[in-house]
Amino acid sequence: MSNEQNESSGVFEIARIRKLIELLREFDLNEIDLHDATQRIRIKRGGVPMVSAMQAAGMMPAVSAAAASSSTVSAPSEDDKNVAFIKSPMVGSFYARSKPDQPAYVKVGDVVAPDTVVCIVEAMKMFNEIPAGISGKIVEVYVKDGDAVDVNKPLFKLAV
Amino acid sequence: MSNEQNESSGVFEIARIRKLIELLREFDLNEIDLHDATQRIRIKRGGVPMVSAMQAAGMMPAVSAAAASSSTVSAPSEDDKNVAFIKSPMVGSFYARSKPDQPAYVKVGDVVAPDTVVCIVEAMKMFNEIPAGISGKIVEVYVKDGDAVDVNKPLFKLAV
Amino acid sequence: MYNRILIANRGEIALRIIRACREMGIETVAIYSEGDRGSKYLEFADETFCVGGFKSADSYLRIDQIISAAEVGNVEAVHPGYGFLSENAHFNEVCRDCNIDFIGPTPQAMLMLGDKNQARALARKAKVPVVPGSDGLIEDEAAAMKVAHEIGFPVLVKATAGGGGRGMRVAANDLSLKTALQQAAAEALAAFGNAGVYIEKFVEHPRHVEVQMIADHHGNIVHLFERDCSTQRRHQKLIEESPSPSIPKNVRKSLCEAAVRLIQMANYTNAGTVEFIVDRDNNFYFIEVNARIQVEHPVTEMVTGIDLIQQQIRVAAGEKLPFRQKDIECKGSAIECRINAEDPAKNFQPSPGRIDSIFVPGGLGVRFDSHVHAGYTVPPYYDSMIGKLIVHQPTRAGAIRCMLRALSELKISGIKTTADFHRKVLSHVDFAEGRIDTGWVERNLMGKN
Amino acid sequence: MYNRILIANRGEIALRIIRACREMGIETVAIYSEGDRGSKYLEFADETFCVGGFKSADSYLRIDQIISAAEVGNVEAVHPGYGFLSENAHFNEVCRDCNIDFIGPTPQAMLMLGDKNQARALARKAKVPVVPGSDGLIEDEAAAMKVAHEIGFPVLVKATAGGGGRGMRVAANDLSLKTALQQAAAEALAAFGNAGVYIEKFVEHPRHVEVQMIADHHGNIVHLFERDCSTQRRHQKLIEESPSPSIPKNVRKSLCEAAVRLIQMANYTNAGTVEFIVDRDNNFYFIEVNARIQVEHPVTEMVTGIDLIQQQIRVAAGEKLPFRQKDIECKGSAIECRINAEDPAKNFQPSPGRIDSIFVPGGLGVRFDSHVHAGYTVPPYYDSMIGKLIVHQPTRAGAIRCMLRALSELKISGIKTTADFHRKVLSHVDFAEGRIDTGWVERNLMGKN
Repeated sequence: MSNEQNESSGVFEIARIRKLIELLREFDLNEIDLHDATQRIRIKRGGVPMVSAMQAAGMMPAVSAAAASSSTVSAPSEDDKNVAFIKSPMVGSFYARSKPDQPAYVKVGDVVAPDTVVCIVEAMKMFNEIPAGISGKIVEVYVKDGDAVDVNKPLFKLAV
Repeated sequence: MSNEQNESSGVFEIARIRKLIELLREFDLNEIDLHDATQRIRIKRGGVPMVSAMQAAGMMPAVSAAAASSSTVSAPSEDDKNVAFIKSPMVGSFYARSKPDQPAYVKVGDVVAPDTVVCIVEAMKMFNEIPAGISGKIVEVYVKDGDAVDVNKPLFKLAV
Repeated sequence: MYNRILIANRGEIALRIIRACREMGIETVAIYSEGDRGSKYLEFADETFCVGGFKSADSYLRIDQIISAAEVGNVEAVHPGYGFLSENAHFNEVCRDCNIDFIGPTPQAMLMLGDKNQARALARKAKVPVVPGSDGLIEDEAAAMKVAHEIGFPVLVKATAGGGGRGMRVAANDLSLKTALQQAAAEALAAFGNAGVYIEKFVEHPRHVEVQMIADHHGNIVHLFERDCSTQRRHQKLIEESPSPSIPKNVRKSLCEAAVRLIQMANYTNAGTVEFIVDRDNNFYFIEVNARIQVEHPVTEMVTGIDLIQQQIRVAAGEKLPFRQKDIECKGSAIECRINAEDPAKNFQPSPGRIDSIFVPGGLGVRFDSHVHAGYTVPPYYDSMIGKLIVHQPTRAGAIRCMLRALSELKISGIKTTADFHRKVLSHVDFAEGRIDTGWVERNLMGKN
Repeated sequence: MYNRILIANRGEIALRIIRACREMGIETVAIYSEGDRGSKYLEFADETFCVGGFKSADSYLRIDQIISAAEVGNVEAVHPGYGFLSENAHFNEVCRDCNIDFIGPTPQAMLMLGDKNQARALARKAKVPVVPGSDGLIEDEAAAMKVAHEIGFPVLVKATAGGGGRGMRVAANDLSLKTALQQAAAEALAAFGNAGVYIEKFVEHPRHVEVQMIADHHGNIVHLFERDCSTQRRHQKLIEESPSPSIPKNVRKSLCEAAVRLIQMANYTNAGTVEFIVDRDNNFYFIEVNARIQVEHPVTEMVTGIDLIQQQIRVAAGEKLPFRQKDIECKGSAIECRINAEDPAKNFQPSPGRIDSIFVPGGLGVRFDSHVHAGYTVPPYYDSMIGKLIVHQPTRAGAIRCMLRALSELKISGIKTTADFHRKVLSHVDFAEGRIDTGWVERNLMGKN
C-alpha cells in the first residue's frame, strides 16, 4: 500500500485531469471514478441522472424564458454551431396556418427573421401567433396541425 | 482481473483508462467497475447507483478459499507484492497460546513455515491448531486472546 | 366516473393521486416544470405536459398553462393535491367555467372558509368553540388594546390572510402588543398582500388535533376521526398520528361531532380537515378548515382502511359515499414522519441534491409514500419533503417501535434528511406518554442536534 | 424473553427476522457467506459472522460454523427462517444440545412430519382425509401395480424424502408406471440420498390450499385461516393469497378444523403450515406439514394483523399465545407475488447480476419485503427470489387492481425479473374468477412469453 501511495501523489496534476475530462467529453460519459487506498479522482458531468433527451433540452438556457409569450430559441449547441430550435412558449395545440384554407406560415427552406410569425399555438380558445425569435432558415418542422405541444417543445429546426 | 491489475502500474494510468473507455464504447456498456482490495477504476455512462466498499471487499479473490479447513492465505495484492495474510478458516475464539501459562505460538518477527502452528481457534469446545499455510515473517498480529473471529478474518500479516 | 384526470401538482402527492387513479382505471395527465422534467413518477402517468419553468410561479402556479394542458389533454377533472393551487378559489372557478370538475369543495365554500373571520363566525353559528378574540379585523391600536384587556394577555396577533405561522405574533402586555400589531401587519402585507390582522387569546402549550371529514353531494357527511399533529417545528408539522394519544374519549367524541356540525353548516363537500387546538384542560377551539387533502391523510387511511384520494374522486364525480358514520372504525395506531431534505444540524436548512443511494424500509405495517429513488435529484425549487414514512400497528407502543425500526432502515446518502431527528422525538419519553404540544420541539430539541 | 438471537438464514427472510427482533428489542446476530459479504441488510444486525464460502454447502448449511457463531455470538436462540437448515431435525437437536433454543417445533415433531408416510398415518389418526394410495413405501413393481389398480389410474409416484416436485412422476397406465417408479427412485436417490417412493391417487387440476397454524407450549392451538397457492410453475409457488377465492365457506371451515386436529395430534408447537390439495368437487386431501415459517406468511399477516415472526419468537421463549381462536379475524384480501431474478422469456432461467436501478412501489396497502436496492448484486449461488410484493385491500378485486398497479411501478434494471409475468397472470380472467389450479400456468402461459 505505502508504495502505491508514494508513487501516485499526483491527483492534483492538472494535465492528467484535463486528459480525463477530454475522455469524458469525447466519449460522452457521465462519470470517471478512480481511487486507490488513499487517493481518488472523480469526474462527473450532468447533475441529474436518468437524463432523457428531453431533460437535456430542459437544461438549456432558453428555458428561463419558458413563461414568456414569445417563442423560446435554444442557444446553438456545442456539437453543431449552425443549428437552432424554435420551441413552444406555452401549452396548447399547434397550427401551421391561420385558417384551414390558408397556406402554412412557413415551410422547410423558408428564411425567417426574428419577428416572422412561424405558427399559431391555440390555448384556451385563443390563437397565439408565435414569432421565430431568431433569424435563420427552416430545415425541419417537428409537429403537425393539431398536435398538442407543451412548454419548450421543439417546433422548428433552423439553420443559422 | 487480478492479472490485468498486476501488469498495471496504478489506477491513474491514462493509456489504460482510454483502452477501457474504448471497450465501454465498443460493447455499448453502461459501466466498467474494476476493483481489488485497495484500488478501483470505475467508468460510467448514464446514471448508475453505488457499489458499497464492503461489496467490493466481497469480490476479493482470496475469499474463494473460505470454507477450507486450513487457514486461508490471501493472494499477495498487486499494490504490495511482499505482503500476505493468514486468515481464520472458521468461526470461533482466537487464542495465541496453547495454555494461559504458555508463551504465544508466534510473535511479531518470527519466521514461519507453512506447517508452523500460529494460533488456536476454539469452536464448539474444540481447540483447532491453525497452521500458517505459507512461509514468511510475522509483521503484525490483528487479534488478541479470546477475540471472536469468523471465516477469512485476517489474523496475521506476513512479509513474504 | 371520470375517464381522465389532470393532476395539478408534483412529487409524492402527484404519485399518490396517479396510484389512486390507476387502481380505479382512470387515465392520468401529469404536469411538470423544467425542475421536474424527467422525474421517474411522471412515467406512471398516461400523458404529461411541461407547463413552464423551474420556479413554481412559472409552472405549478400558472393557471393558464395548466388549464390549457387540461383542455389539450382532454380531461374531465383536475385534482389539485395540497399546496400550490389547491386552495385557490379562482383556479377552482376557472376549472368549472371550462367544464372541468375541480376535485374539492365549491369555490364558495373555499372562499368562506378561507377567510378566518367568516370561518370563525360560521363556527359560532355551528356551536363550535372558537378561541376568544376580536370578532373581525382590528381597526386600530386602541381597539386592539380593548380586546386584549377583555380576553386577557397573552394574546396572539394573526393575519387574516395568514398561514404557516407567517403574520403571527404573541403579545404579553400593552407594549409588546403595539410592536406585534405593526410587525404582523407588515409581514402579512408582504406575504399575502393583505395587512388585515385580528387578535385572539393565546393558548399556552396547545396540542394540534384535527378531524378528517368527507362529504358527498347527497347530504352525507362522515368524519374519519382525528389526527394529532402536535409535533411541530415553527408551525410546520413533523409527525402526525391517529388516534390522538392525549385526548379523553368524551373529548374526542365532541371534537368529531363539532367538526361535523361545522362542515354541515358550511355546505362543504369532498374531503376537508377541521383543525382545533386543545389546551391543557382539554378544552378545544376551532382554528381553521383546510379545504383540500392534507399531507398527513395516510395516517387516517391506515386506521380506517379508507382510500381518501379515491373517495375524493368518487365524490367529485357525484357518487354517494359508500359508507355511513357507523361503518367507520379506527383500528390500531398509525404514525407518519415527514422525511424532508433538510439538515437538522444546520437549523433544518434545505439540502437539495442527488440521492446517491437509498434503502427503502419495508415489512409488516410499513408504508413509504415517496417519488424518490437512488439517482433522483431533489430540486431546490420546491418543498423539501421527499417522502412520508407511515406505520400502522395494533398498539401505539408497537407503532412507535415499528417507526423507530423503519427510520433506522431508511438510509439515504447524497443529501441530508430529517430521519434521524424523528428518531430523537420518537424515542423521547414525552412522545411515548403523549405529552407533546406544538412548542415541545423548540423547547426540547432545538439547538441540541 | 430472549436478549439475543442468531438468524441462520440470508436475504429477505433474514431481514424480515431482524425487523421483528428490532421491534421486540431483541439483538440479532446475522451470519453470511462470502457471496453475501457486504450486503446492506447485514448492517441492520447487531453482530455478523462470516460462516464460509459462496456455496450454501460451504456456509448456510455448515452446522458447525453456525453453532460456533451462536456460541461466540452468545445468543439464546436461533431462528432458521425457511429453506437451508429450517427443517433439519439434526440442526434443531444440536442447537438444543448446546442450550440454544431452536425457534420452531421439536426435533421429534419435525422428524415425524418430515416423513411423508408417518405424516399420512398421523393424519388418518386425526381423521384428516389423505389422498388414497400405498400406505408406506413400495417394495417392488408388483406391489405398485396392485395399489395402482386399487386406487385407479392416473397415479402419482412420489419420493418419501422428496419436495418441490423432485422425485415425482405421474403414471397413466401399467407401462408408464414402470418407468415412473425407476425415474422417481433414481431422482430421489440423487437428490435426497433416499430412494424410497410411494404411490397415491393423482388428483387432476388440484388447487393448493394450506392452513397457517401456530401453537404454544401451553396447549393453545390457533389457525390463522388458509392461503391459496394454486398459482404454481413446476410445483414452485408464484402467487399466494388469503383468503382462498375458490373454496366455499363450509369447506374452508372443515379444512381449518382438520389442520387443527392434525397439529394437536402431532403435539406440534410454534408456527407450521398444513398443506392440502382440493379437487374440483372441493374434496380436500392432506399433503404435508411444513414445519417452519413459509415464504408466503405475509399474506396471512396482512389479513389477520398478526406478526407471525414475533409470535414464533414469543412461543419459543415459552410465552402463551396472546390470542384465542375466536379473536382471529380474516379481514379483506391479501395477495403476494414472488419477485424472482429470472427471465420468463428464457424459460425462467436465473438472471443474477447487479441491480442498476429499482423503483420500490408504495402507497396504501402495498408492502415490499426485500433486501435488495439499487447497486445490490444478486449472487448466483442461492434462491432467485429477490423480494415479495404484497398487497392488502378490502376486496379481492381491489387487491388485484392494487397489485397490478404496484407491479407496474416495480421497475428494476440490470437484471430480469418475473414482475411482468405476474401481471399476465393477475390480469387473466381465470385469476379474477378464482379458476386457477396448480397446472394452470403451464397450460395457459408457458411458451407464450
